[in-house]
Amino acid sequence: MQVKEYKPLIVAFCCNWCSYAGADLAGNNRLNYPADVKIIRVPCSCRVNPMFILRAFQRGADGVILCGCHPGDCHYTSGNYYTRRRMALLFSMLDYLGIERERTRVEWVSAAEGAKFAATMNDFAEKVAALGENKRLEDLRCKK
Amino acid sequence: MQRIGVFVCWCGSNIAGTVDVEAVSEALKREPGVVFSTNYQYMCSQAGQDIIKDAIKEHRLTGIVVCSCSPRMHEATFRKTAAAAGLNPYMVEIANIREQCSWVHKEMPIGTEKAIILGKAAVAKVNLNTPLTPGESPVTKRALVIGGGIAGIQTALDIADAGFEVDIVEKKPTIGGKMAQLDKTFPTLDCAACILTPKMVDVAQHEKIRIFSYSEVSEVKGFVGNFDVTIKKNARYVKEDLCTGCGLCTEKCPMKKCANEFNLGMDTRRAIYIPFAQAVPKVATIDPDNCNMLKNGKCGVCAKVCTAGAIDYTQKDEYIEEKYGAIVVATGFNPISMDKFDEFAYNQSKDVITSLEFERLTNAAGPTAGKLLRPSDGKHPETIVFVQCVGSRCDACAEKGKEYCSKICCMYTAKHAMLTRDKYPDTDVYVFYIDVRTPGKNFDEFYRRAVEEYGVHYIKGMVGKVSPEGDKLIVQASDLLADKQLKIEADLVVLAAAIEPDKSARSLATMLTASMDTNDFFTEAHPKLRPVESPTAGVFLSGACQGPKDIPETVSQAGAAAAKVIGLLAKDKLVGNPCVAHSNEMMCNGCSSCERVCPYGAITYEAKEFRMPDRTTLVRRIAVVNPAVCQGCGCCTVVCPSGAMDLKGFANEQIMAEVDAICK
Amino acid sequence: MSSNKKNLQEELIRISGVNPRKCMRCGKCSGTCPAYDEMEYHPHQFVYMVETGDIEPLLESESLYKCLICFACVERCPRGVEPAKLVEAVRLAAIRKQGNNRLTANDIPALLDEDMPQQAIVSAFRKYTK
Amino acid sequence: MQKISRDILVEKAISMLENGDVCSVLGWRKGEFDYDITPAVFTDKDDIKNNFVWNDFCGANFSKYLVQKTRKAEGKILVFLKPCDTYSFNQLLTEHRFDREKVYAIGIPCEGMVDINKIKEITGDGISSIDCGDKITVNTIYGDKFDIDATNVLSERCINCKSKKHVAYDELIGDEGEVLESNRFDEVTKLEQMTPDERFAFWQNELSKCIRCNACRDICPACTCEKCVFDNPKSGVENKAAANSFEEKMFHIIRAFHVAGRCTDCGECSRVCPQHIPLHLLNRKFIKDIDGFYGEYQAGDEVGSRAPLVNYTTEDIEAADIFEGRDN
Repeated sequence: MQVKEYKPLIVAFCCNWCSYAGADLAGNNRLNYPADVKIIRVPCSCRVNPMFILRAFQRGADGVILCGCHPGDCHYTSGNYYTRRRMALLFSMLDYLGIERERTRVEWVSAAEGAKFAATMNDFAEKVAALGENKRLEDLRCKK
Repeated sequence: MQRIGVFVCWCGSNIAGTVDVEAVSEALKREPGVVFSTNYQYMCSQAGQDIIKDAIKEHRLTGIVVCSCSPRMHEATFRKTAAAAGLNPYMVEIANIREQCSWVHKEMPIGTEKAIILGKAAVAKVNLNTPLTPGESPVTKRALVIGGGIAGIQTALDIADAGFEVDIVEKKPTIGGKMAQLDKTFPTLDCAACILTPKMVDVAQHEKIRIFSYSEVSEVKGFVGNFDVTIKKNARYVKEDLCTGCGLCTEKCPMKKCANEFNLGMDTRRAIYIPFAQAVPKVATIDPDNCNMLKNGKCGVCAKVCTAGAIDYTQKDEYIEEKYGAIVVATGFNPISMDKFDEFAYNQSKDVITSLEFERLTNAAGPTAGKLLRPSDGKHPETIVFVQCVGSRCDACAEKGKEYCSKICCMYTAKHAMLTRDKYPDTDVYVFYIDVRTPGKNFDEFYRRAVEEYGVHYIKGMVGKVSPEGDKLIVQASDLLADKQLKIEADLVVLAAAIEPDKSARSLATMLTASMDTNDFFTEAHPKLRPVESPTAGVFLSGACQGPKDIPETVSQAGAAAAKVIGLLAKDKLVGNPCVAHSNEMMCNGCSSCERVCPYGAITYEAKEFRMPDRTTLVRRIAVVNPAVCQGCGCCTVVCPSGAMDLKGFANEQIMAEVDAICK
Repeated sequence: MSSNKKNLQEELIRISGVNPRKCMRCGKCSGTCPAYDEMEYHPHQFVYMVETGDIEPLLESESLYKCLICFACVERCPRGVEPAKLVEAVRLAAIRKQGNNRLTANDIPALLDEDMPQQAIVSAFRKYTK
Repeated sequence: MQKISRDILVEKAISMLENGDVCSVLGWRKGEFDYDITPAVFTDKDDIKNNFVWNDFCGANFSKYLVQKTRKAEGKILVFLKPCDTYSFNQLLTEHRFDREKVYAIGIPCEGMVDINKIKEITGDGISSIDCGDKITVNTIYGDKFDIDATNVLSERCINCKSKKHVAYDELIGDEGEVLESNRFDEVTKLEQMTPDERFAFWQNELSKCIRCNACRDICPACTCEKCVFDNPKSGVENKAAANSFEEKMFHIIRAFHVAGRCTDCGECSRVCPQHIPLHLLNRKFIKDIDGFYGEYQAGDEVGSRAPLVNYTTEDIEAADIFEGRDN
């Protein structure tokens, strides 16, 4: 059997107006971050349903990060405030169930913060990689 | 099943340098639904777009995935391309393999692998895309301006000059607002009335403008382009169309002791009155709280003297319903109450006044005909103390005053001090300040002139206490630079009271579903980029209702709001963003969660009849999204426990399909 | 700031519950203070000096015992800084130093005279005893 | 022992039916066993006379039944509400789930309901009859007789009763109680203090017992969706039976999240769980977090209050800071 090098799989939900643009800026400035990070564009961080996060873990993601505009800067004025509450509660619940805290994160990244986006992704990928494979929220049927 | 075409762009070497584009297009060819896959040097070029158009026709494509640069760059381009070939533009998805792949990963195998995964996610999404058509709604070509101060006047004039009808609703008997009460304006010292009253006349004479004075907005329904507004016209007991404004009634009325609100209660008027000589409309109004005829049916003098027959004691409040395409809020500000600031003895001494009262005292049309006299004894004050920041810049835990800087006080105080020294050089004028804030064209120069040319004593420090002693006011204050405590015997103390939004703004905001901050100032749609729009589409902001502002700033914002309104009214139809929320009525619980989080008030409820399997009918409360108002943030979709609410273009299924494709 | 100074500063902030950084330097406390002329350091200076950590001079100063604790500054401070509480905290810091009591409770009756306002007597007990 | 006697309630129900004030009565009906009491709609006065029950086993919360029952009812429905039931009643009104005009609510005081499982721990199986007097008298088919003090076998939710006060009613029978200080979050705190591995093991063990009978969902007064996401093939989380440990967790996480901020902590989920999973510990975790993060909030306390998840302040705690000061 061939031993494969462990690479974490990370899903990043980015709001269209700030964080997705921040990711584009990271690209424009050629700032590297691991290819393990795959971005899904959503109109606003408040579009992210906890079900999507669980779905990602089920399908084999090792970490899920949600990026939105800084509080106060939401394109829709209040979306990220709701995100903040939802995710604080969801992450607390996942921790309560014994799921590793480092597997989930919310980060506010503005359209001007390309460097922050890349740094955040590097840091998050590193932390998730250190945890190893997601065993506690896995669905074996979805494994390769 | 969709018939999807995949188009992989090289972007010269931008993508092709790190991503094996051939491998990507080959790999995606095997994805479900994909019937055609190719790659090309520059997809966004005319030749590249032609490849897409040809493929749509040749392969009867129903969906397209372009693997290229960021959708923020060329999504619109490729949507147009698709539309040109007869495909619904919302059947296009972009896989961002440049900014988020080739530019951030250096090695070809890694870049290629990720590009394939991003492509797969886009294909998975397109498989679930449905054609979307933006909704259209007509625009009523008339604007409503709420508030008839300088902000409302300027906005109304600008809109009307562009050829659109405008109605102004003003709750006072006349338009003019706070500016009509001012004497001079900083930093040019031109007389407020001289620049305002011609504008008021312009408004009155403009064929496109109607003024509803002594009126309030009582109900607002509808949405951008289509507001239904009910205006309550309060009974003024005078027929506006007959009254000539001759003023005879206001001289003959026997009720002489009514406090004159235009002069802030510093003198009196009759029970029937015209607020000031240049009022627009120049029509008398009866104050029902003071009129003997209205209170107990005895008197009737005004009716007897009115040769025009304009007096009508039986007049009732009238409700007018009108349609508008846009609404401008220009409700302005008021000085805060001084009740919580006992230390300044405002309620103890008549000679402690607010700055607005000082304006009236120095105004030629004011209670003293422009002579600066003490309210208590009518004597000329020899020492005047101005206190800045009264109730501004207070911490929330101090439980009085406002947290913000009221912005205009530094300048008007400099103006008051300068004018006083100019007219009465024998007067000693002290200004106690914490900071002097003068950012504005010619503002600091103005303040320096007050100090350098007019000899106003500016003292850094705050007044701690004002105590009336005999006919003097003892002002105890600190002089921080001299590190001394001062006691000044003053004749008049003028408080630069903080300003706050008009009290009516809160209920108006509720009617308009426009959001407010904790201070009851209206919130902008975006603090930098959309400063004159409310987050509620079709509602615009003008003047101090949005934040403290001086006159030049108010006028420029009023013009900006008017430009936005004109831009809206110039359209015959509003084309919406089709990526809006919609509710599945079969699953909706009618629980109101979505309505509560919607920042735009786009969700309403209706009672809907359902035919049940047993042939009975059931009436249930269900949510209805107004697609013209919804901006598509999707917040409602997450609070909906049953999942009845979904977002077109970013549906639950679509996002989950992307997740699945990425995690496969 | 040396660590000693910093500790003292933190201690004072903790005892008083006052956040001196909230001060916007308007001087209303000093403008309002009835004991201003008696004091070497005035209420606004207390706040500023605690903020900058320059506390030693305050500990040495007679001003500590001149404050009437009338709370006029607390009442009127627009920023809710509460200078009198800070003065009280510095005073506590001074008397908490072993053997540093300026007065004991027993000394007080001898110092009272008929003209002394009641408020001053009450605050005297607060000031001089522990 | 309940302070209000059954006879008062029966008399009230019958007189209201006879006067035509109401057309039906939601109450507790005698079941196959004395401890097995089922919610029922009574329309007949003899039925009420013979079968209406009010004793220490009447745990069922009727609020949820009003959603369906008021839709079909021609007239008013009389419903008996214990203090904790009134919170659910208000919460459902906040969410416009039934027509208040169609309900006549009578608040009745509650001395706490007993847990049959705790009784069975004392008596063993084979209970033939139970009589709720001053003591709970249990006879078994083996001829044994037990006199049990109700306070020793109170259900968990009643030991940690949050309120004896009725927050909604048209009429109150008996005395009004008060909101209580309870220790209901102690168990949550205990779990929080475990290591993540211990917590994971705890929940893995508990949730793996789940047989997905949906009793928790079906009884929950906050789960009144017209169609549940778990029954909807298009929701993406449709799940009729948990196939593995992920799906066991997913169901309970999503369910707890959907009722977060709306759950009144009535405890019905844990009462009806045939596998005795402490489901209330999931809901209470959310309640505890909400109280801690955003200030105390009791769902159902008043009609029309804004639930924490449809509300925000600009100063809310960041998700990154929620674990500050907790290292496990």
